[in-house]
Amino acid sequence: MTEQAKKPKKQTRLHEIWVQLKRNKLAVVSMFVLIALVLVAILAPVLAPYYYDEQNVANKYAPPSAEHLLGTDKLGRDILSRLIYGTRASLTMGIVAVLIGGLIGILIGAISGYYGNWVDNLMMRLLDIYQAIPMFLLCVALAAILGASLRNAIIALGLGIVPGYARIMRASVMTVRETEYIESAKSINCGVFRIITKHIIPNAIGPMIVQLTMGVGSCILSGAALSYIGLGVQPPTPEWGSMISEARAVMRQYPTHAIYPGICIMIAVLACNLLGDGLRDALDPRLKN
Amino acid sequence: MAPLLEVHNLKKYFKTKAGPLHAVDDVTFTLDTGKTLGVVGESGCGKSTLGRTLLHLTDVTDGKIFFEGEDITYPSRSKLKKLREQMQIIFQDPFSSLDPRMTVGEAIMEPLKMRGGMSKADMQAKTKELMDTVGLAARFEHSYPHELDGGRRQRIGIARALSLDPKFIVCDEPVSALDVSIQAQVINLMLDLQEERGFAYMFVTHDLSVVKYISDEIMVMYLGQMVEKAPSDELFANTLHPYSKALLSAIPIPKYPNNTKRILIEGEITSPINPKPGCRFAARCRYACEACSQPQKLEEYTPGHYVACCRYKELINIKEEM
Amino acid sequence: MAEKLLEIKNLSVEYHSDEDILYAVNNVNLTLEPGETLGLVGETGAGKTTIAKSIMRILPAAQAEITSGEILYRGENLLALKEKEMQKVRGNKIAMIFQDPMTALNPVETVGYQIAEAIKRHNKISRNEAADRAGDMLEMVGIPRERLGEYPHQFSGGMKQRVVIAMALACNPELLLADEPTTALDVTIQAQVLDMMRGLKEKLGTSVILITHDFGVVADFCTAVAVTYAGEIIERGSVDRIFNNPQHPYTQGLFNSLPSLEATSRRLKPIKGLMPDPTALPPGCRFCERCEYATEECAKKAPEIYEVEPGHTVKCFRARRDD
Amino acid sequence: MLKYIGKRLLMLIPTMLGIALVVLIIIDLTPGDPARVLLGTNATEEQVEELREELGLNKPFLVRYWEFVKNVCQGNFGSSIMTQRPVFSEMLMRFRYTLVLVVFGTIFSTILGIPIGIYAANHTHTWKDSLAIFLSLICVSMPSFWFALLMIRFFGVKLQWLPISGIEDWKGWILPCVAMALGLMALIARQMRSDMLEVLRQDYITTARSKGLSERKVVYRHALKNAIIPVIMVIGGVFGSSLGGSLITEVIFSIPGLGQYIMTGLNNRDYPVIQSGILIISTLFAIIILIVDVVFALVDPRIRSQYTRRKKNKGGKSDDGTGKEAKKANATA
Repeated sequence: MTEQAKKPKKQTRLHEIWVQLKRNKLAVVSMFVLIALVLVAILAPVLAPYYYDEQNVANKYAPPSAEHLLGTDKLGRDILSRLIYGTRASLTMGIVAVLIGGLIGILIGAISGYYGNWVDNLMMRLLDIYQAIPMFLLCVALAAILGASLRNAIIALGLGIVPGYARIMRASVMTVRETEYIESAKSINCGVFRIITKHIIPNAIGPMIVQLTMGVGSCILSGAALSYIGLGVQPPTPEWGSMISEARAVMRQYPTHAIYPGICIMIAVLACNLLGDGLRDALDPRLKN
Repeated sequence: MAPLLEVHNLKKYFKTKAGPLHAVDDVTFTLDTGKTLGVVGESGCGKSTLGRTLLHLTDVTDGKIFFEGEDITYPSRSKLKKLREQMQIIFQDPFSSLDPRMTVGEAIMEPLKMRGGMSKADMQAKTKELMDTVGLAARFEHSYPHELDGGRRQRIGIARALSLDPKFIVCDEPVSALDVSIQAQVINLMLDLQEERGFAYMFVTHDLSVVKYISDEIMVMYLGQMVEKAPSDELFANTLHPYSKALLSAIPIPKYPNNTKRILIEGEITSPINPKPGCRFAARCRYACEACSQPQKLEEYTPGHYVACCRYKELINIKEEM
Repeated sequence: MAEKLLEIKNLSVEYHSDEDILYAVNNVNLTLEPGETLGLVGETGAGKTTIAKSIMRILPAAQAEITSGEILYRGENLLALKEKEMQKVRGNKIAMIFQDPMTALNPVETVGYQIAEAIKRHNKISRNEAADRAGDMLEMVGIPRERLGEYPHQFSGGMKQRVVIAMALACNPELLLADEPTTALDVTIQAQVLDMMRGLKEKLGTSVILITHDFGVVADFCTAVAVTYAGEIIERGSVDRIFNNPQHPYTQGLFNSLPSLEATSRRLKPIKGLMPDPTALPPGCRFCERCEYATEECAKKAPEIYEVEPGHTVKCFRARRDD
Repeated sequence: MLKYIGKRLLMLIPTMLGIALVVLIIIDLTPGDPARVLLGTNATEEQVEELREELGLNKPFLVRYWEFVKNVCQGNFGSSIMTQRPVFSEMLMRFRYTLVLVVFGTIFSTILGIPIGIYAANHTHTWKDSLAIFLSLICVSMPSFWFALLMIRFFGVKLQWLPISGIEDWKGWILPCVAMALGLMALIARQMRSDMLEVLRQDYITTARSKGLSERKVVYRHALKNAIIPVIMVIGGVFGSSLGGSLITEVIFSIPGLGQYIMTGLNNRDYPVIQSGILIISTLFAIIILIVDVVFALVDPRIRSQYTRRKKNKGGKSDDGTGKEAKKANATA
């Protein structure tokens, strides 16, 4: 229990998490799936057999074949290529929205949690009001009013998820703030800035990372929903949600056209959730020692 | 020469919804270099708050604190920085008082870094030296606290407190989380260090056998107030305050056969929120009388032995019976 | 001699985690006579609680495994009982009190319900009768019966521990396992609770195994002592023998480590080193690395249990000489 | 307790004022001139100006806010620009559709989610648990509108058991409710499972076992009663957020509920509809959260006594709270 500390080299925190995470095979697989999806998004022009907007009306609704592995849609566009290009919009929506929402949320939560008192009270009351509007409704309203586009959908999603992150961050900052090691840091003259950046954030960020990972998944889902009702990515740019929406009209004849993008969404979101679960276990102090 | 630390009528109240919580109420004492003051009492008596207030980890509500003859009750920012180098604290729980994200070396070096004025190599050398002083093997430098046992972790806490060469250290129940055999190791280390470096300890604890062992003087607290203060041996030989008597007799003594009579006190500790004036122990005291509802004065029984009980003179001759 | 109340034979318990096997209890033998009060003393991780939980068979099923041994209660092996039969023993014949009264009570049930539940489980009586008896139990531990309808959070720590004790004694068990019942309490409250427990023990004639790390509590409360170290019982005897004539170097070391109220010297004599890692126990005597008398034999071979005097057994080669 | 509810109801007022403010700010975000957007590019400058006057867009922001609040206080939620019908009565008419959808969705997800969660928690480290977790994860990760489409295709088109859209009889409700419930059910099941596992680790469960209680009693009486408390919170949240989530289900199944009304309003930039619609839904949401909090307080004696005990012994004996209170006070100091 105690003697394992003999390793001469300093173990980094990241390494430690990785060691824990490695035990959870599903989480590791999910991580690779996510990395692969990001690569697909970046390398879409290389990987996709056709350009996403390459039309061939003569060959519309073609069944799967050697040229078009998943067939073609109503304009004769290659479905596989559109799925590959669609990764870009979907992942961007998930990741960027979470970055925006997470960043603002962490900031609000950290300030609110550290200062407490009236600052905290004020911020929490404001969040209460903001949260009184159901999140999806808020996103829809924002996206609709700002005008349907990828950028506005991202802004809408990002603003919609701020309160959740702010609350989680606030809670974990408050827990950390109460610990004796923060008092100990004060007693050796650590300033507020150092206490927040060196002691509180590194210790409070754990639950946040889990939430951010899962948040990417839920933003991909909500983003797809926005696109489905026409408030997200605009045609002809492909996006999984809007592809389902387009395929809806031909659901009777060509159900697979709606099934493929749905599966893509599911895989991406599932990977985020599984990785999030795995990270939660890896970061859980109870499992340690 | 002025004593190292002088505290006059120190008060610390916390605001709560139900009213002010009198955590520390009117505590007065002095402490000389190289001496140890033991502070004992049960949970909620304000002993930990007292230590934290002295170190300005929370604000003073009222009273005066002098350090080396200088008034430090409300120090300026720069003064506080200097003070904190001279006054340090060792915490109770070696599990929660160390940042889990910092290695042993980093944790010990942090105070040096905060003080500044040392090269990195010097700091590293000093860290090694400190680890050696507190008996931590060099191989633990890159370990994380959770990889170590309680005793070693507490040694890290001690090294951190020592690193700035303080003159006064508050020890907030430093050994109560440790097993007896480890506890003895840590106590010996603390005594050795005191002999070597001559700093003063304020030793806060609920364990009376430890406090008798380590202190020159002992202060007994009840609900924020000091009820009795005396040199260590004197307190155990001539306990005056009914609460101190009950407290001392309640310690289970590891001796068999053990014929000491227990004085059981009824009831449990009351709330320190909005207390009534007068003796706070009166509600549980079997000798309580009307005079006890008046504020109690601290009286000197023999030189250095103070007690805050209006009936202590009558009680000296009463034999406690079960 | 009367029938033994409890007899533990060669009990071994392991905990399994992902990488390691933790040897928590190793070949423990322990007997308890009816009416005896045994103090099971040792430091953190010595296996005291595991022994008690093995008797109750409430070890966490997923990690813990009893690898060998028998626990005979009035001659019947508890480890061989079916779960259903064991449930009739738990709380009825053998009861247990836990260390932390703050977490030992269900926060969303009234204390009255929690006590009555134990009574109803083991006696064929109506709900009202059970509630009535629960009230009697509360009064017995010094709490007015009006408080039956209150919830645990309305009680202070000392009061909660009284409730836990009332619950444990509700069915008048023959054996009470008390796992550090006063550690979480302040000294004056500890004195109250111990005093009350002593009275009840005498009144009801319950045998007690008191798990503690505090020799002071043992001297105060017990008639016999068993000292545990690294999952073994290394010395057992009457309180008088253990306190006034300890034989095992570890027991001696523990007494030397204690700051005494009568001490004159300003130095304690601690035992050097730490308890061995329970996932990698040394092959010989578990204490040999820290023992000032250790010989080569100690490092190689584990000592047997030697009886130095009737009823006083020691697991150390130094006790062998007399044979 | 009544005092608590009253206090919470009072708190609704600033919340509603805040929501109204947020809604107006959102509308103010509209790029360009809303009147111009409404009338299209062909409108003349006069027409636009006239509409601006009519909508009150020429007035300063705070005046518009004040008028909106004043009108709402008088029960006047405005009328739709498109249909000229009053927003409130229109919403009242559509409310029952959304309500049925949300209530049944929540009930479905609760009565399925809770047992699944308990079952999984009772079978940890077995394939049953793994399967339950994995299935619920898939449900959480699936776009609900996609699943709805698949169900329509399968039950409506292929098997022709159920109608594919519209609400003529009870059959029409089945698919929409299931579509609503699926993800939420998985959410509840996951929460239930993790809370149950957490509670089963607690000391008082060991205490209950050591009383000799049967495993059934330990799990269903002692553990469940504690574990269900945080789940109630989640169910409340689920219920409330499905007020917003029902929008997409309503669109798919062409159910004339509140969501669709607001959606139409948004598409047409029908500002009175958007303003009042969001305000009304959010108020409903806030009321639901309030009800959940009250239920929560009734279930958990620790919270319940916070509101009832105060009268009984005022600041008198505190139970072991001294240290904690000091710490809390310390934190705020």
